[in-house]
Amino acid sequence: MGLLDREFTEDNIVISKVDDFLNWGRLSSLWQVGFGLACCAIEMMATSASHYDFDRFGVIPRPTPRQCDVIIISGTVTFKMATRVKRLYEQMPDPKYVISMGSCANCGGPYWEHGYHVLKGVDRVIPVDVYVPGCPPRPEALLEGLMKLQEKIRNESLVKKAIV
Amino acid sequence: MQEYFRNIWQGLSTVLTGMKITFKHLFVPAVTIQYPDVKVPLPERVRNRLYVNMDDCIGCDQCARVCPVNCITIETVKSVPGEDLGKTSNGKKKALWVTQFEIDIAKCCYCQLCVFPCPTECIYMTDVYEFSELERENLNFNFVTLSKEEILQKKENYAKLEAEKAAQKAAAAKPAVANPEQKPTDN
Amino acid sequence: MALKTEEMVLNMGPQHPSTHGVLRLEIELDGEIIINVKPHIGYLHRCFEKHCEAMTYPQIIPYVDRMDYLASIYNEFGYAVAVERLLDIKVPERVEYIRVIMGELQRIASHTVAIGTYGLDIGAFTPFLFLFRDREKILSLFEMTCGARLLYNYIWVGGVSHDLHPNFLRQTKEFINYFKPIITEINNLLTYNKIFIERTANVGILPLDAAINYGITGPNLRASGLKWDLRRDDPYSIYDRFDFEIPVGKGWMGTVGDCWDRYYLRILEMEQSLKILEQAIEQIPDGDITSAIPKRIKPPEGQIYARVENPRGELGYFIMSKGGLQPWRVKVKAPSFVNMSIFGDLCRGHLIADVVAILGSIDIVLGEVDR
Amino acid sequence: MLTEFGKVFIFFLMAIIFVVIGVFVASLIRANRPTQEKYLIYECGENALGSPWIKFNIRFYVVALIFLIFDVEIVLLVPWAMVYQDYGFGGFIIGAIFLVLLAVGMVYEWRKGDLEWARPYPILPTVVKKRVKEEIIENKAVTNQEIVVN
Amino acid sequence: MIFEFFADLLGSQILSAIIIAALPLVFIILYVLLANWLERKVSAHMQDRLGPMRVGWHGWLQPIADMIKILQKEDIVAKDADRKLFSAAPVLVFVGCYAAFAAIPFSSAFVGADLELGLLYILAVSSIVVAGILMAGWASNNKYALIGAVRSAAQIISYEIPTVFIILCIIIVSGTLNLTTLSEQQSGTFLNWYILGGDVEGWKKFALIPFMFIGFIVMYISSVAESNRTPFDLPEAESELVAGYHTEYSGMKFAMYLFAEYANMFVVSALVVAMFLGGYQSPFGYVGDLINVPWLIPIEQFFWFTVKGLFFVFVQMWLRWTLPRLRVDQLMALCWKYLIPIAFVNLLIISFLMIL
Amino acid sequence: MKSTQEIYNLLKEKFQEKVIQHLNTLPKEEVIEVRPESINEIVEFLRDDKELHFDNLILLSGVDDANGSKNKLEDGTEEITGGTLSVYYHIESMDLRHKLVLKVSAPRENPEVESIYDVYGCANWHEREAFDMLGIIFKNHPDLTRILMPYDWEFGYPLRKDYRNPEFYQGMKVPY
Amino acid sequence: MNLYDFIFYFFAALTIVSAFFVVTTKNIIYAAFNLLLTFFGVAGIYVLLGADFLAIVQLIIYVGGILILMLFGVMLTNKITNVQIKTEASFVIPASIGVGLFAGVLIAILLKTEWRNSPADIPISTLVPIGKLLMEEWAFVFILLGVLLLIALIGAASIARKE
Amino acid sequence: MMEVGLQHFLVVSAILFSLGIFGVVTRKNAVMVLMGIELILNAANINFIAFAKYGNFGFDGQLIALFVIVLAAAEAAIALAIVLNIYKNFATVNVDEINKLKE
Ligand code: SF4
Ligand code: SF4
Ligand code: SF4
Repeated sequence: MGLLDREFTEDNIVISKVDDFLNWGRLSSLWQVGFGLACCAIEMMATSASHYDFDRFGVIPRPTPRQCDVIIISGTVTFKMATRVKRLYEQMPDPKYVISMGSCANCGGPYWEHGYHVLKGVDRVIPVDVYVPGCPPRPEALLEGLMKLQEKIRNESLVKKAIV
Repeated sequence: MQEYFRNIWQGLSTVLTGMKITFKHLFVPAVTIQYPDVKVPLPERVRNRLYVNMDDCIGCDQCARVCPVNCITIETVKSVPGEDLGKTSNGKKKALWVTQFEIDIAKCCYCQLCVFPCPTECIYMTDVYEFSELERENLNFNFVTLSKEEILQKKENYAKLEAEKAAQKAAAAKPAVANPEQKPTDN
Repeated sequence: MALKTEEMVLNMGPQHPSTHGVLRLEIELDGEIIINVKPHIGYLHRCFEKHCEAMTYPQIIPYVDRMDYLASIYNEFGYAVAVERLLDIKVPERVEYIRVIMGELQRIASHTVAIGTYGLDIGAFTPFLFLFRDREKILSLFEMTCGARLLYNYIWVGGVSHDLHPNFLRQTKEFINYFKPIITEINNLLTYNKIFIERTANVGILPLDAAINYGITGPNLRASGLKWDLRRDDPYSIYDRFDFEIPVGKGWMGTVGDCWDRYYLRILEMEQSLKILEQAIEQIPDGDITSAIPKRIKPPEGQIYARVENPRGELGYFIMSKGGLQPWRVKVKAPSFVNMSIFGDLCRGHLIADVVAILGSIDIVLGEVDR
Repeated sequence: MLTEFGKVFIFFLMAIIFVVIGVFVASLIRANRPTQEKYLIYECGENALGSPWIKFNIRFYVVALIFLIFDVEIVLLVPWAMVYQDYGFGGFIIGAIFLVLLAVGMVYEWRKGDLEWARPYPILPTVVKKRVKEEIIENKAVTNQEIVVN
Repeated sequence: MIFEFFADLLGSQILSAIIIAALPLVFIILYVLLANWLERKVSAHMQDRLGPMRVGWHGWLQPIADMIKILQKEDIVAKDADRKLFSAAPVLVFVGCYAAFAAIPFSSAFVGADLELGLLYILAVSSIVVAGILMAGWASNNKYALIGAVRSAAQIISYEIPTVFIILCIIIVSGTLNLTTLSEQQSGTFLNWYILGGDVEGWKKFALIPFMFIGFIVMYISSVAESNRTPFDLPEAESELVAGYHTEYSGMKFAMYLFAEYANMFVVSALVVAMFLGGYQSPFGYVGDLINVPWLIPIEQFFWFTVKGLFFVFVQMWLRWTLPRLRVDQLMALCWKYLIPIAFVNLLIISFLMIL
Repeated sequence: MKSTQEIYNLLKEKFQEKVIQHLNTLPKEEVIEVRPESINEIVEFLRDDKELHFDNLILLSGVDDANGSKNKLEDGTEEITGGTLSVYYHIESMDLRHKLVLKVSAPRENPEVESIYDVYGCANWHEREAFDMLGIIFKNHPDLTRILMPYDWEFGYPLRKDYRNPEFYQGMKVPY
Repeated sequence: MNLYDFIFYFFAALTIVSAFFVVTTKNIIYAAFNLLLTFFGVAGIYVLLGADFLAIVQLIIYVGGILILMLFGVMLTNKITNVQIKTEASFVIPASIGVGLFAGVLIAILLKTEWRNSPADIPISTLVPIGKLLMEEWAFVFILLGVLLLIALIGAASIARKE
Repeated sequence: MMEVGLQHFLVVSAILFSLGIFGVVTRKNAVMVLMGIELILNAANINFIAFAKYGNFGFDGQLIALFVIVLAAAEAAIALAIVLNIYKNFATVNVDEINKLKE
């Protein structure tokens, strides 16, 4: 059983330092599954292109999910695709994160009403960490979403949160 | 044989040409915008998050009707006579209490169609794009300025008025006029 | 014959670095040689045609955008042309020019992605980013005009939503001047690279008769050697006023209709688009842009098929109206869908690596294939 | 006295130890949250179609075979290369004969096409029901002219 | 020699050897971190980007963050994979790469193991890598991995032949296989480097120059191919085979491949440097000589060796970010039809020249 | 260049009752309606005839005419019985530059149309799409399977006017 | 026990154990990878015997060549698709008895015999003497080997290619 | 335990040799038989080299071992080619089955 699976009941300085250290590693090196779905994928590509440069945040696309930390659901998830998305997500090693990018991935977007073949929100199949709104979101918005995710990771802790 | 050496030559020379170009670019300053530190000014027509200036909204439902995605939900209540709702900035008189004005930004496709028909130009797109959320519910924006109690009160007021009217009508034995403003919400 | 190896079925996609989105290819292999490729599409089927039946005519435009998301303007253009023909609307001069300018800018933007991702498929990473860098410049032009970067909702039936920004023409001119040397650079970096030529020339040859029979259009058809461009051959809007050439594939590095031809044709087309842009910017008149926009679009009963030359080929809209506010049926002839249908035949007998090269060279957009 | 190969041996041990320690340390830290789908073979998100353990193209084998022979010859050439200069022209001739034999084998393989990798034999797409007679239409006529590669 | 130094200091040769063996490990780790960062920076700047920027100055902490993250990643062994071989493969691959460091002379004072047969030894251990790669592909039970592995094996063994031919050329000219001796022979200025004919006397030197140059080019091309980098990176060609033989690997085991890849890049660069570009010798002479501080010389030598090695690593990156990749048949054709005949003729000519 | 009327006359002469009618009352496009079971012959003739030489199939679109009787179900949706489904073929000649629209109609309950995949290569996928979306069955088609929808989609043909969404597909909720 | 002995026992054990697995394991791929270890161990023994050139040749040819060739051969010839690549063995019991006896006798003889047990001095580089021998006494064999390899190359390639 | 000398190497060689024979005898798969043969050859080589060192025969032993390796490689190449060829014809590499099939 690895350290990450363990939950400590009490907080102390060592744990919080270790926490910070591990979290820092995780948040500054989020490798992304090289995977795009629809129009948002183009903006995702633009984000990794020279103007916005995902690499600044340590995000690089990896071809196989086995070596990835974050999956950016960029675009419309259809029913035909949903099972595949789920499997891709499952095949990533833990700890892993999900960014849902764009209206479609958030809740079906413009297709929520008549889209007989569109999954209304990717959170119906996989747990989403950050929702980035927009159709498509500007690259900056995606970067902001990523920073929000980093913020979230930074606040993760091995200490079991006391049930208040 | 000639072909053989030409291939070698072409291979080497084109590779070197390519390498020259990439080497040159090694020293070309990067075009990257360092986003969180530097933000490029957006052009004025930029289309991002919607905003509704509720002071100006007359609750005419135009925007909701034109939206292809149906992500605007408006519910209005007629004012009772004597209530002053104020005027919009371009001089129209408001006659309806807007008791619900929700835009589900998560669904919106940023097409700007809702902006054009608005008679008071109170719904418009801003340049705010940094509003990612950890929960999807937070993306459902509510623009109503009235508090919950006020809404309830307005509804009551109107119901009372209705009742009175109905009573009057019943008294006058006239056919009831359907309320044109009471639009059923569609989601 | 060498030792007969057993057939293997290799799966490429839907998540695969080089399937340009969510396409799944089922590749039957004999050793490394492809026996058959079966494309599975529909992973991005977003029910466009169903939406059309539930929307009013102007409301369809945002959905039209989302079909071929790399060339949204052109989708709107085609749709607007179709509805205008159905309604018998004549749009003002200035609008026509704006549309042409936007359309050609969009064509360049779309081709940059096509060329860039093609380089990526072959393994060259850098040209892709160079081209994306320049595409960003075009996008900022669009953003300046209508506020959106990718999906514009700009061309409306009877007009356009905004007039041009005062700075637009000047910046476009700057862009044209900026972009010309870039094309040379890309040529030196990628197009004439020996490895690139080896990878693409004589690969995926599409003979002309098969191309016509399969209804292939756009650069892919022209690369096979037919001078067929709807801007010339079935002129819409004001394309008959411009002086430009239609490049056709000549088998520069190999056989007519191979991958290199298809690729190079796009580069030539970008040059021609720049030429059209220059002329359009010279000629654009002043005037009103909203005068022809109808308040309520309610076409009479009837049907129309109108088509335009999208960066990927012939984009046609078959609109059937039964007199309501909503169309009865809208069917899109999506060029990528048609171009994709020959893909399986094109791959036979090649190596696995060639699948990627061929797929990249026919330049599909899955949003349009699946709609 | 530790010989040079002794040091090499320690290098080997060192490398193994490094990997083992690396994996071990990681196992102390890393998470382990098994799910069923996680342990499926990755195949672009699809179910794997058939087993990957198939037989391979014979080319791989032939390449390995030629390589082996070449390797052996080269290994024999190494002692020759060290000393042949002491034997003057005669030494060179012995090596040269050997090399020429090698070259003969090489040329033979080349001629026989064993050096060709599995080459693509593209099958062109065709019209399903071809028209009886193909006419050349004016529009289709394309002049063939070379472009200048700069 | 450092070995003797430590042996005297600690009184035990084994301990000393362990330290000697550990030092390259430290070097590799530092170098991999640097190379990883460099690769991302170089690629970024070639593409008008910036590359990692957010952790540390210009992102220099990026590889460290990557490592820390990889430490935390789950280690997945698919159900159908062959567990034993799956875990053994990274060991083999890394061992193969690392063992090659033993023979590399970093400076006159620091050689892991001063092998008489250094050049051949490096070749020999690199064949372990091939077996490891095949094992990885096989054990993964994954099509992409298997095809990638088999291709990779075929590629590496094919490109070994031109390499060996060029090594033979060097043996003929220098009369040694010992990398340290080889470096020593090229001392003095860069005019003595083997790419410029080495320390051979008279007209032969000038006659050798073009052939040495050809040899150098062939050697470099084939060594790039042996370390599976673009334009020869088909075994892990992203666009067709996902990630090649390490498709199924995650977490630390994947990191081992990463280490091995970068280490391999350095090994082949070092080999080229030692053979053609003077090894650890400075091109101009030493400051230590000038100011008469003998202990400075090995340090300078180390510096020069690292600089030269890194330069060729950089060239590999440069190539990678410039060129498209070859197809498998073209790759083989390049080896069998171009490099091998050229290297062969080169060998004949050089061997003939040397007896004249 | 030939007008639709001329082509109609030609076809009528050659194929007699297999060609049903020439619809030219509607604005914008004239349509020739033919029998669904002989569409392949007609198209092949159109392609191979020297005068006509329609070498390119632009578009094949299925349309739900929804002209049968509609009966409301309890949940407010409609069900249509009877009537027809149609297929429109837009063909053109790239060198002679004329276009033509053909139409076939088949009864909704048994919409069988002859496949023309062997005349025009691209018809293959178009027909599969029409099958997928509207359930039009193309006889003799080599591989008439769903193309856009999942292969195991068993909830009907989505582009029919009376299509109803299922509640769940593979455990995923379909409506919003 | 000094270091030399220890390393010898290590390599001897490595060789023998892995060789044992080679001949007993069911899975042919395991056998191949165990063979790798055997070759490696034998190379170690060569080194201990002062034959460094041969050790390296062993690695280059056996590990880098023959083993890879065998792996490719295995991949080419086995119906790996459905069954686990297992190979049966026959006559296991008689064979093990016979071989056991044989080995016993052999070893007994070996141990009984008084071997002249004085190691010769082996120079640092074995390459030059080997080269000298090759050029002087064995030059003819050297050329002959060239011919043989040529025949092997042509023969093997054409057999493999043959219908 | 006595100091490692010639006998030790010879014993290792003998065991390896026996194992090789065992493999050749028991295995049905032709490739496995080949592996057995390689083991035998390796055992022989150990002998050669051991004697070269302890027997004071000079370098001839090593040279012959080198020749053996070379021949082993040639043998392996040819043998595997034949195996492949047999496989092509009989679709099996099982030695017994091939015997049967030949009749
Ligand atoms: S959110 Fe908008 S841009 Fe993104 S995939 Fe959906 S429709 Fe396309
Ligand atoms: S921008 Fe478009 S989708 Fe969004 S609320 Fe307005 S009309 Fe609706
Ligand atoms: S159109 Fe304008 S005034 Fe009318 S409801 Fe919408 S926001 Fe309010």
